[in-house]
Amino acid sequence: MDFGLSEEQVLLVDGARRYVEQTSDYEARRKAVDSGEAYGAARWQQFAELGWLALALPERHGGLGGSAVDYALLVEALGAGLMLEPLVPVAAAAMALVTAGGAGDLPSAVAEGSARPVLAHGEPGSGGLLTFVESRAERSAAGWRLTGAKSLVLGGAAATHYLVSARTSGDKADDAGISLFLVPADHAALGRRDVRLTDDSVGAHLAFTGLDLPDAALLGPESGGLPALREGMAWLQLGLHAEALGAMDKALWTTRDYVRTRRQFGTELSTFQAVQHGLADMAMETELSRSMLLRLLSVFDGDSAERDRTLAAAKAQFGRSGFFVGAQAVQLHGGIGMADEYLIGMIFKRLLLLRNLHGGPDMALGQLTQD
Amino acid sequence: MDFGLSEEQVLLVDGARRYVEQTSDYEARRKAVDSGEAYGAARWQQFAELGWLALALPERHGGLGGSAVDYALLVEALGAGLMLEPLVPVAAAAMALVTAGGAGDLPSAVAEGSARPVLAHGEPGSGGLLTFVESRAERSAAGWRLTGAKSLVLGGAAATHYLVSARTSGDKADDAGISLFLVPADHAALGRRDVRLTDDSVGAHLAFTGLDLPDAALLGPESGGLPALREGMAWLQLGLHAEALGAMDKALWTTRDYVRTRRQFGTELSTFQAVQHGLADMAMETELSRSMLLRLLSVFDGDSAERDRTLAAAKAQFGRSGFFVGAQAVQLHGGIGMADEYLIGMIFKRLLLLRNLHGGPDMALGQLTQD
Amino acid sequence: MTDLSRDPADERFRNEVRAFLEDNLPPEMARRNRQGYHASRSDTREWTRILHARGWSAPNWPVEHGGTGWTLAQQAIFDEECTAAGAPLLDIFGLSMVGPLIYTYGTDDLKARILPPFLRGEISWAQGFSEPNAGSDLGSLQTRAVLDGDDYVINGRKIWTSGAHEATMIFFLVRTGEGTRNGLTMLIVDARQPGIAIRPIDDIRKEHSLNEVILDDVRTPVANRIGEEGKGWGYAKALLENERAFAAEIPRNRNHLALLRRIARGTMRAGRPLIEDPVFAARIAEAEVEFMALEFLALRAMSDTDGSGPSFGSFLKVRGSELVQRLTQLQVEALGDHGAYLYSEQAHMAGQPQPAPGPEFAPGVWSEAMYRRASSIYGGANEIQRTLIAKQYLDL
Amino acid sequence: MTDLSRDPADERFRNEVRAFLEDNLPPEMARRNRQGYHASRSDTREWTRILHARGWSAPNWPVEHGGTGWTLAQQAIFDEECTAAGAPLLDIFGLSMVGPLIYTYGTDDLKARILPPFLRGEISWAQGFSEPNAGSDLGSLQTRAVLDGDDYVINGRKIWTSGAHEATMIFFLVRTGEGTRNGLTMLIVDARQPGIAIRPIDDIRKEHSLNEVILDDVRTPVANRIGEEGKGWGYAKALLENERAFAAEIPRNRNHLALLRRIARGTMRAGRPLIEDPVFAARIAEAEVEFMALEFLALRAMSDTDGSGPSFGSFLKVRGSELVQRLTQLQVEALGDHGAYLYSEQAHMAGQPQPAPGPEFAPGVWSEAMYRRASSIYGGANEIQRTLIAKQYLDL
Repeated sequence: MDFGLSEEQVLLVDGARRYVEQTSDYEARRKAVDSGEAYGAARWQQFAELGWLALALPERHGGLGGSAVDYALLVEALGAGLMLEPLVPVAAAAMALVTAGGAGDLPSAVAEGSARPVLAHGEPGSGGLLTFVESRAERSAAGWRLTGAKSLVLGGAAATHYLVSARTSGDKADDAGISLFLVPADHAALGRRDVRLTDDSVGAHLAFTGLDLPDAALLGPESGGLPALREGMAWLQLGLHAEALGAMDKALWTTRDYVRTRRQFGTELSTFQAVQHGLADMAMETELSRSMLLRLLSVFDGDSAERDRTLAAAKAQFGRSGFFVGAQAVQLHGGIGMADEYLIGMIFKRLLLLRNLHGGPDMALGQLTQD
Repeated sequence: MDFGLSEEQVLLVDGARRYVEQTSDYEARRKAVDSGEAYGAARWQQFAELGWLALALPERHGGLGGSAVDYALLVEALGAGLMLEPLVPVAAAAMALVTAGGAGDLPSAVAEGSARPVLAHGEPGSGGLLTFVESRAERSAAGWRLTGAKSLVLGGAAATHYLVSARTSGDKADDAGISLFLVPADHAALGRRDVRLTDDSVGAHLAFTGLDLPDAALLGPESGGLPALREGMAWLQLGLHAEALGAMDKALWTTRDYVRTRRQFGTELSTFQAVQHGLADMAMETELSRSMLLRLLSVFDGDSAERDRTLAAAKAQFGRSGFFVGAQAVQLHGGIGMADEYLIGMIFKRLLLLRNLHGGPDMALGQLTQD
Repeated sequence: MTDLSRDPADERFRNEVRAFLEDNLPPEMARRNRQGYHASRSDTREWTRILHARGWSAPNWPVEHGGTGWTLAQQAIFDEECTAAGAPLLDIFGLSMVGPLIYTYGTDDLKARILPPFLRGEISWAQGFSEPNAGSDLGSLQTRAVLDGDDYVINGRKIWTSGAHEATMIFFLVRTGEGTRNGLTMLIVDARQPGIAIRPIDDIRKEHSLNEVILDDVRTPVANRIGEEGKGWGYAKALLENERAFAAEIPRNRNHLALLRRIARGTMRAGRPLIEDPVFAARIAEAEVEFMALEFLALRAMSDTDGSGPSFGSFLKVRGSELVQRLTQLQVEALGDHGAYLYSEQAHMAGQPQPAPGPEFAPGVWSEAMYRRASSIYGGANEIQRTLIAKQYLDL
Repeated sequence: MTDLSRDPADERFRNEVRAFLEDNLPPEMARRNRQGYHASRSDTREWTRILHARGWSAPNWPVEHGGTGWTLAQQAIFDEECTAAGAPLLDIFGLSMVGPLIYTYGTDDLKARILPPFLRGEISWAQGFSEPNAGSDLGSLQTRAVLDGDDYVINGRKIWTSGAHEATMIFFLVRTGEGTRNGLTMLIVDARQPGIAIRPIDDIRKEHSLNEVILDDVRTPVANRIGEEGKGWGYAKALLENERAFAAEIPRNRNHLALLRRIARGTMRAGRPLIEDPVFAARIAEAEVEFMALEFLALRAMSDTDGSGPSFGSFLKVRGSELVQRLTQLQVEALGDHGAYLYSEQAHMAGQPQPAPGPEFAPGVWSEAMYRRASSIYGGANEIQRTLIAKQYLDL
């Protein structure tokens, strides 16, 4: 194995880092949040121009054909800026669309920045079990009729389309019987509630009460949507972990810098062994998480049992490490760690949200015990 | 509540502490272990003369009628000396005998020091589930015929009698159907293997392959042995926790004294914050365990659901704290903590053994979740 | 251990408290305070007035200063029942911190002016200790008071001052001389006067509870000094130790444990109630074990009325704060997707619909979990408590 | 990241190693070494001889010094396969510690005298660093060597010297001058000579692996000095860092994880296999997650052949030792009652019946768990590693 970056990767990462430094100060983020907007439309256009929205898409869909590694490097760099834009949810939905096929030019529109589909898969009771789908789609005169609810749709308030999983056959946790449907965000009968999340981003909660869709809304084979769904959720998790890594790294070095300058009891905080060891533990958790992400990337190409296992392990690792690093950063900062205006609290809230997503680390551990 | 000691209790504890200081140095313990003997017969006679074997037994059985609190205080003091003698297993069996009735003068003989019955209840697969009994007793011409095996019989090598649980009806984990039998240690047909345990004490592994017993060997009601068994196991756990507390306390203050004198990098170990905080954690675990033991004592009198719950909680608490305190004591001692000749290793081994007894802390947590 | 059993008189007392709460706690106030959000000052003042009518507004004070004279066991029972019923927290800055200092070290004049209105719910307190360059380290405080006639004139900045924007009085620790241990003085200051500028600091929940307080030639009469000039360090230490003795937060942790169970029972996870997941159930059980031990450690600390035993204040602070953090974190985890939705404190307080969907127990859970991250920071961070244990308990 | 995929050549190499082990590892030796007990020196020497015939007795050395010249990936595969097959550990004191120092800093004469017989399995090493008053702190060593003609004359005491009683040579760090960093020298000493008294120290398992070594006018020629006089501190540091790079003990931890699963599958707990207990299964899964991350951290550290990246040696030491302790502790727990029975290493090694009943996987488990408590102590205790991370990685 070779863990060194290629020249192109160095350029990609440097570009993203520079963008974050120049545009993503935390005061700007706070203003964006306070303005109530779901994402920055101008920033999204910049993402498109920088090629970031096209990065991992295949060339036949207007993409750059970059690897999962390229994608993870980009997202990690952006993660340090705690972006509010749904780059990761949209990229994940685009990869699911590519796998499912049949949505026309939608992936190309993603690459250009004009479409923002996101996955609407999790349900209030699914708790991260991939095959747990209670929403149902039934044949109707017009095509399909959708009933059910989807919770915590990441990027849901900024989306142009929802890629909705619904059961066309089988029982609620069966592997077979899940189909994917494309629902435009402006569908008149869609019960949509935009919800501010605890990390300041805006998601959505969707309700379908007999929502009518045309035949063409079904993507991929009827009752055979699981592979595309699995692909999309794998990209979603990969991206969220890479974002978390960028945030953890930022928390680590910000805390390091803080304890070097902050004085207590007549000396710098950094001279206390308890503080040093607390930071050493943060460093170890961060680098172990980075190692787990690399492990995931080494098996990421292609749907496989080993990828699923490593996805579960990464979920458990990031859940534990992310929470630890965030909480420890708050603790070592003291009062300022508790203030809304300061980035450390923002990072902690983001890492806590990510930890508990998709059933949390316990659900992931449960998946690892099944072998 | 009043946590202060009565005058009698102060005398009792002082006496036991003095006994430990005068007789239980660790070199003596090591010699006793190396000699291969299962317990110190002379010491046992001293225990009897000091009234310790009679302490908690009712007066009608030749006992002193002391309370569970008195008993716990005595055992904690002796626990600091890591006694090899089976005072706790014998006391527990005696209390079970008192509850079951029907063993003639055996409790009085315990009080005098001439009999040493112990409970033989756990089986290789029972993992601490109280009602899990696969050993069976069937009616025979002579009385009863016993088949099965009992593992990790504490005090088993020094015992004069075994108080054996066996099923006379019901299925392996049923509440009803358990009976208690008294088996003399010198029974010719008893398959007994004395086994050195990892804490240097000697236990026994018993096998019954159609062992014949007279009618009178049945203690208490047929298939109704559970209350006496429960009482005996409760006293056993109480005693083991009290012993563990004494050992933890000893490990804490011994480590405190060690780091005060041991020098590294030009100064006492005690001046390093990591060492100070490690000891502070040991102190907190020790005092929380003491608090849990007091909580257990506050509900100990009489069989009750609250006592069972607190027994499970105490098992979980002592398992976690005992292991932590022992391992941390070894760590802070460095090399000397790994030497057989030094008491810290002995304490750690004892605490590890107690932690994993009866299914370990996870079994106890499982019991707490059932409500 | 003459007696580890429970006193039957205590159980009678518990019934008396319960009956009182049933008759006197306004249901709407209980609704507001039963979830994770914190009591408003107006609820606290109103509740203090109600308690005062029964003579119960200072449960932990001696009778001669207007308190109840209750035993520590009775105080614990009272706290427990009030918390369970959803009564708002009382003003602990006044009750547990500055109040005892006033009746112990204050002049008769100061006692007469301050204590009765506080007991009637007419004063809200804030505590002004921390400064931008002094958190757990009070020795480096720089806000300075200079005597000018019968007044002290105070200049400086305080930070992380909880509730300063709603307080009517603030007790400050300020510098009146040099040196760490003899240069500090404790002063009571009217919060509503020119010269005091209060800058809100939104906290991690995006709520306004913290403040920066800028003092610009603020005057307070010498008669508002607590005890002697230059002895503030000693008073502050006594106050923080008193705070720590209650830091195990037994009533709060008991309530959090119950709420955690309620959430786990009411939340479906992949087709079954979360409480039936053995791994999550074991995590709850671990927290319960911790609580059961901690409760008895707190009882031991409280029963040591003559201070002859070792001081467990720092033990209780460290483990109580770690437990409240663990329990609230488990609650957020148990909520699943609803732990990621931001619910509104204002909507809850006003009884209006929430902006996010979710079960009735969801609002307030995340907010409380965030707020409790401060439990291991304030009153001397847990790192400092561990050092105190090493020095005081272990004599290192 | 030009390439995160596995090299197919590595898989071919793995097959080659496997075939070699199948043909050459004596089954009785494998039986002895497959459980927790440690390889005897005679097994290690015999296995070294067998490997030497194939040119593999120094997997981590360059070709010019008699090593294999393997890549780090190949070395990892070799370790992994050998451990899984039950091959005894090689002499890491020689292979990873003193050997590289000799071929890097030693004279041609020293290399010629020492390296070839070591590669043939004719030398067993021990390491004499720690002293009664110097554990992790090498700066305070007091054992002293004085030049007398062509010899050094050494006097002093070393302690915790693993395997000294079976060693033929010992490398000592001794004092030849004042000061911490310039006063120490590294000397090779024939272990079997008058003046060296070896006092056995039974360890926590009641086994003899540790020793105290008393040096009374022990002579060793100047030609046995490694590198320059007064530079021993630098050599010792390089050696300990090299040790830490392998401290994650990936092959050992992988084996321990597999053994843990085997025990959990083979142990009944209240009527069902322990592995079906969701709580215990989650504990195994947590350890596996830790292992999966740690393995890739070790790969990253090993792939950094030019040392341009950050040093992860202390990371690997801390987490590798914590993991091996966790895994072995879980194994003992999983054994249930059989984790409390004392099995005999001598009986195991001799293939005789055990004094205690139990399943075939029980002997050696507790012994290894006890021995591994030292993993967080030797080579610089974990507390010191955390301080090193703060200083070196975080630049504090």
